Amino acid sequence: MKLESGGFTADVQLDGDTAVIDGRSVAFRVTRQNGEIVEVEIQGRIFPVRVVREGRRAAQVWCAGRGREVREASASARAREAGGDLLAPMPGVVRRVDVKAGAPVTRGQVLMVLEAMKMEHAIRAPHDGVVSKVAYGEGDLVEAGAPLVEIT
Amino acid sequence: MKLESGGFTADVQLDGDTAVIDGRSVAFRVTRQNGEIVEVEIQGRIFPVRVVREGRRAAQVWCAGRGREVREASASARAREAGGDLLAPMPGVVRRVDVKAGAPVTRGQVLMVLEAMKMEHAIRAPHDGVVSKVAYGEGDLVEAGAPLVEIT
Amino acid sequence: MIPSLLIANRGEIAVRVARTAREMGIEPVGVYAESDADSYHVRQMSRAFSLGQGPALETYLSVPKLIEAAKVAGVRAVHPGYGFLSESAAFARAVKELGLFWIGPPPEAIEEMGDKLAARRRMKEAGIPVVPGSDESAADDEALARKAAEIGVPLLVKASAGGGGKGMSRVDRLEDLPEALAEARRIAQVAFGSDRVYLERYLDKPRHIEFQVFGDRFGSVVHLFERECSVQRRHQKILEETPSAALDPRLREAMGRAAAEAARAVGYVGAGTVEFLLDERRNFYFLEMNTRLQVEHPITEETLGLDLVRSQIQIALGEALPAAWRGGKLAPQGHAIELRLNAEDPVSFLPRSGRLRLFEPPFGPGIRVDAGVESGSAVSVEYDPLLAKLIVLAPDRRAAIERARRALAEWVILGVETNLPLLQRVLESRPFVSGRYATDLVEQLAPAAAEPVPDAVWIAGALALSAPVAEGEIPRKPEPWDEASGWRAGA
Amino acid sequence: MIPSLLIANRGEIAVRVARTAREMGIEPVGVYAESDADSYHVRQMSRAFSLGQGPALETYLSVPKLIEAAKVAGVRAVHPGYGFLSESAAFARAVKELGLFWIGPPPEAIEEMGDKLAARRRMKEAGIPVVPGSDESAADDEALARKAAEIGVPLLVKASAGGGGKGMSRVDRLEDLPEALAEARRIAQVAFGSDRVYLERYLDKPRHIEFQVFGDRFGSVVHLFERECSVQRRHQKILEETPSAALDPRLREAMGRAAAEAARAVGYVGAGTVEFLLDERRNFYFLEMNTRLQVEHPITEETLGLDLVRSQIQIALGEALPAAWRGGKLAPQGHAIELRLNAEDPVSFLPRSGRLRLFEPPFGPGIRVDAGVESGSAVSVEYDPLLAKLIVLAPDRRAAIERARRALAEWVILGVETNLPLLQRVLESRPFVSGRYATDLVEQLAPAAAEPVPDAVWIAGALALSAPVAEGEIPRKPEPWDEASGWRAGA
Repeated sequence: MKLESGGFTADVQLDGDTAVIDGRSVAFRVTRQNGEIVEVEIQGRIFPVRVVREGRRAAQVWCAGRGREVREASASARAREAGGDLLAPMPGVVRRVDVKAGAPVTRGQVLMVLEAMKMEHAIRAPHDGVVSKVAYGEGDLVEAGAPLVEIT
Repeated sequence: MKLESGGFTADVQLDGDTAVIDGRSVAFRVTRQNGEIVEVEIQGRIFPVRVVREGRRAAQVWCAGRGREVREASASARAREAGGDLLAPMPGVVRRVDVKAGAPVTRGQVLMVLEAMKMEHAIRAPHDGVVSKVAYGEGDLVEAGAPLVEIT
Repeated sequence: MIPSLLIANRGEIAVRVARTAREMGIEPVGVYAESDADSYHVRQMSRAFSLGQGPALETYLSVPKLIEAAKVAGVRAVHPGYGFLSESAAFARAVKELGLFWIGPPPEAIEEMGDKLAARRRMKEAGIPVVPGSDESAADDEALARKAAEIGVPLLVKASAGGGGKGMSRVDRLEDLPEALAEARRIAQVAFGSDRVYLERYLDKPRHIEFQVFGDRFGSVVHLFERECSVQRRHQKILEETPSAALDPRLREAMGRAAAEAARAVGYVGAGTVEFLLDERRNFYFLEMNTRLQVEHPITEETLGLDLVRSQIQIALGEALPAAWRGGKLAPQGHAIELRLNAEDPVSFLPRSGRLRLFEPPFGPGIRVDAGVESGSAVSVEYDPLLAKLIVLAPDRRAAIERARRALAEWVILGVETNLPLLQRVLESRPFVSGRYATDLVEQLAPAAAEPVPDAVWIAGALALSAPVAEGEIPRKPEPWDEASGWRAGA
Repeated sequence: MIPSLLIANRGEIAVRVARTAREMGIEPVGVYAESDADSYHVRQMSRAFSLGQGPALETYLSVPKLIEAAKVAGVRAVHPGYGFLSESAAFARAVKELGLFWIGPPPEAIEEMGDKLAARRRMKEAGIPVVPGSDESAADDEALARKAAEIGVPLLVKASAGGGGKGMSRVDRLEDLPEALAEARRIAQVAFGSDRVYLERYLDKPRHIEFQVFGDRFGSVVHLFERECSVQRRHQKILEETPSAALDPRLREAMGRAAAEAARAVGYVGAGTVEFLLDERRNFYFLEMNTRLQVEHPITEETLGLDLVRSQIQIALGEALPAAWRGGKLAPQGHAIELRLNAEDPVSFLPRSGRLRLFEPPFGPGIRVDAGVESGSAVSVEYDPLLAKLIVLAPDRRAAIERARRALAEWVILGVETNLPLLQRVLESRPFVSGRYATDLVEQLAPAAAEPVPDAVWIAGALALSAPVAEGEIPRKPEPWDEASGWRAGA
C-alpha cells in the first residue's frame, strides 16, 4: 500500500509483525490504551501520538504538537498533489480570472483571485508553462482543495 | 420500562414524541450535537448534560457537576437495592465475620469488617432483624456492590 | 447585582465573559447565528437566542436583532465582547436607550476614538505624540497623493473607521498609491461602512506596545501596565507578552501616563486600550485606542491577578475604580505570554475549516486556556479564525517561554490545520528569545527546522489503524514489530 | 543543568513534576507498577521503567527497584514527589550514594523530622511551642496509659513514623485507649514499618495552618507564607486556601518566623512544610514538618507566582535561594483555593474504582488543573484516591470561592464516583464562606440541599440513548417532545 502525507510518499507493507517501508524493515512498537494508539517507539525513542480515522483510507495523526493526515495514495490524489499551488487554498468565491486556456504564463504570474471573508488571495503560476485548463469562472464558489487552473 | 437511579424509580414510556413518566406526560426537549446529547430542556430551563452508554441497559448521565447512573430496573437489581448498607461498599477482603445465619441483630451492630488498602470498614445492620444469610467468610475477596449479609 | 447579561458575541470571548458572569451570580444569556447553533459558546450560556440565518452582517452585526434578543431575554445589561459591535456607538446607544447597562465606554468616547482621524487630532491637542501622517483635511485621492509625497514612502494607508489591521496596506512606491487607496476604500466600506482612509508614515521595525486603561464615572483613569504586541502576521497579533522587554521603568511610566491621559481626554469610562508604536530610538507614538476589551486582556489579568471582565461589569454598574488601582499600588508579578491559536495555514496564513476531531488543550501549572471550541466543533471560515488562546504565567520571561513551549507540545489538535507550528517557531526563534524583536519578527523567521518527528511515526500511527483491536480488548503491553532497524523516509 | 530526572512516583504529582522538568529542558523519566502500565502518568514521561508486578510495597515503595531504574535510565537526579518514598531517608541516601542529585532535603533532616517524637523534642528545644503530649520516655502501652490519664481526654494517638493523618485516631474515653493503641500500632507497622506511637492532647476545633519553607545549602531559610488546611475529612485535607482568614499580619509573622526557625533547627535544605495547629485563642503549636513537596503546594505557587518544583531542582543542584525571597520582598497576590478531587463516595468517603468514561476538566480565567487521569483512565483502590487537583486564583477570597463553584459545575466526570458534590457543599456552606471554620467543618456540614437538577433530566439523558441518531447525522434543531407540562419525579 502506498501512503502519503505532507512531504513524503512511502510504499508500506505489513508482513506479519514487521512493517516494510520502501523496501526497508522498520523497527517500531505501538502501544495501545483502551484500544487506542497512544505511543509509537522508534529506535528507543518514544513518541506519544493520537490517531483518529478519517474515512476509510486516511487517518489523522497527532504527534509533538502537530497533526498530519496520512492517506492511501491514489493516482488521482497524486495528480492533484502535483498541481501544487493551483488548488484552492480556502473555500471562497472566484473574484477574477486573468488567464485563458492556451495562454503562456511565467512563474509568479497571477492567474486568478479568490476571495473569502474579505480576504483576497492571488493564485499564481508555480512555474513557467502554458495554461491547459481553467476550471472556474468569475463568481463561482469553490471548495478548499479544488483544482483551479492546470499548467503544463 | 422501569428506570432507576439513586433515589428514584420511575415507569417510563416513549409514546411517539411524548415521554410518559409514572403516568404523566413530561415536556422536555433534547438537543444533540454530533449525534451526542448535550442539552435537556425542561420547563424552559436548559440543563447541559453528557451521556455515555454503560452496557446495554444503563447510561451514565452528567449534569451540573455530578454524574449518575440511570439503569433499567430489574427485579434482582431492586432486590439488591433494598439490601442497602449490606452491599460491599468497596472491593476488598473480608477481615472478620461477627454473625451467623439465624442470629438476631440490632440496628447499628457490626456484622462484618471489610478491609481495602489499609482502610477498614465495618458493615453494620441497617435495622433490627435476623440474619438470613452470610455470603462470605474471613479472607474472601469481595467486589464492590456484592451482597454480603441478608437480614430479614 | 444584575440578574442577567446578554453576551452579544460568539467564540472564546463569549465563553470567557459567560464564565465571569456565572461567577458573579449573573445569568449569561447568549446569541447565535443559525449556522452557529451547534457552537460551543451556545452551550456555555444559561439561555441563548437565535439571530436567524445569514452572514455576520445580518446576525452578530445586526443592531435590531441584538436589541430584540435583549428585550425578549429580559436582561439588564449587554456585554459586546470584542469585534462585531463592540465599538459601535449606535449599538451602545440603542442598549442604553432600552434602559440597560452597556458594559463598555460611553458612546461618545467610542465615536471620538473610532474615527481614527479625529482621534489623531484629539491626541495631538492633548499633547500626545502621534505618527506623522495625513489629517482630516486630506480626504480625496488627490489630496492624499499630495500628502503622500510629503510624508514619503514607505507609508501606510489606513481605514479611518477601522482597527485591528483590517484594510491596512503598505505602499512602497508612490505610483502604487492609487491602487492601494482604491483597495483600502473598498475593504473599509465592506468592513466598517465608511470608505474614509488616511496615511501614516511607515515606521521601520517599530514595536507595537499597548497599555490597558480603566476609567470610572467619577473621573478617575488609571493604566494597568503594558502589553507587548509586536509579534504579528499580516498586521494581526498572534502572540502578546507582558512586561515588554523594550521598556525600562522610566519609559513605562511615561507611556502609561500618556495612555491614561489619552483616555481622560475623551472622558473614558470602563476598559480600553491605548496602542503605541515605539521606534528604534525609543520614541513612542499614539496609534489608536480600542474602546473595548482586547483579545489579549488575559496577560494583564495574569500578572496583576485581576479579572478585567468583572471590573468592567462593576464599573458599568456604577462602582468606582478599586482604591489600590488609584493609589498606584498595583505591581505586576511574573511574566505572561498569550498565544493565539488560529485555524489557518501556518505558512500562508489562509483560513482553514473543518471539524475538530480532537481538541485537548494543555494543563498544569501556569497554564490558562480560553477556548471557543471543543472536540467535535465545526470550524468555518465565516468568522475570525481564532479558536483558542493559551496564556502562560511564570516567574520570569525565560520560564514563561519554556512553559509556553511545553504547553504547545501537549496540545492535541486533529482535524483542522492551525498556526500552532508557527507559534512554536516564534518561541524557538533567536530574536524572540532574546527579547529584541519588532513587528517584522514573523517575516524574518527562519524556515521551519527539520521535522523533529521521523516520518515513520506518522506512518506507524496510521498503519496501526489498519489492524484494529477488538472493542473492549485492552492490550497491556507494547506490541513489538519485530525488526529493529532505524528508518527515516525520504522527504 | 542536568539532562534527565527520575520521577519516583505516579499520578498527578508525577505528571506535575514532569511538566516542570520538560520546561527546564530536563528529560522526565518515569516508573510504573505493572498494574499501572496504562496510566496517564506513564505517557507524560520521555521514557518509563517498569517496577514489576505487585503492590506498592514491592513497586513504588521498593528502594532497590527504584535505584535499579535510576541506574538503567542513566538519570542524574531523582524527584520523589510526595507520599511513597518521599520521606525515606534510606532512599535519599541510596540516591546520593549513587552520585545522583536528590531533589529533597538532606537525609538527616528527613530523619529528624520523620520521627515525630524526636521532632517534638527538637522543636521544644528550639523554643517552638508543641501540642502537649507524650514524649520519647513513654513507649509501651502502660507508660502511654499513665500519660493519657495525665493529658486527659479527648486525646489523639499518632504514629511516630507517620504523617498525613494515617494511623491517627481519637480517644474519647480512657478505657478505649488499649484498643486504639493496638489499632494505631498495627496500621503504623504496615504503613511506616514502625509501630511506635505517641499521644497528643486533642485540641477542640483547631485550625490546621501550615507554612511553606525553603532552605538552601548556604544556610538561608525563608518561609513562603501560609496555607489554611482546616477543611479535612477523616484527618485528611480536601481543600486548602491561602491566605488564611484566621491570621492577621502579626500572627502571620510570628508563625512564619517559627516555621523558618523549625527548618533552620534541623539544617533544612530544599522545600518543606511546617504544620501548626491554631486554637480558638489563637495560640499556635508545632504539629509536624513534612520534608517534601506538599500536595497543596500549588496555592502557594499561584499567589506568589512561583514554580516550587523548579525551585526545588535549582536548590538541589546547588543554587542559592533567590535574592527576592531572602530580602523579604515576596508579597502574595490574590486568593487561591485548591480542591482535591478524590475517587470516593462523597458521604462515606470510601474509595471508588472503575473506568473514567469522561473526564473533562474546567478551563478559563484563574483555573489550574493538575490531573493524574484522563478520559479512559482506570481508577483502582490500590493507590491514593486523588484523581486531580483544581486550583483557582482570583483577586479576593469571595471571587475565588465563586470561581471554584463555577469550575466545579463545569467539570464533567462520568464513570467513577467522586467527592465533587462534597466539595460543592463545602463551597456553599456558611462557615466556609464566612472564613470562620475549623477542622470540624466537614462533620458539621448540613446535609445536601435538595437536588437542584430535576430527576427528569437524568431520565431524559438516559432515554435519549434508546433512540440513537445514525452515525454522521447531525440534527441542528432541538427535538421537541411534544407535551409541555412540568414534571418532577418523586424521590
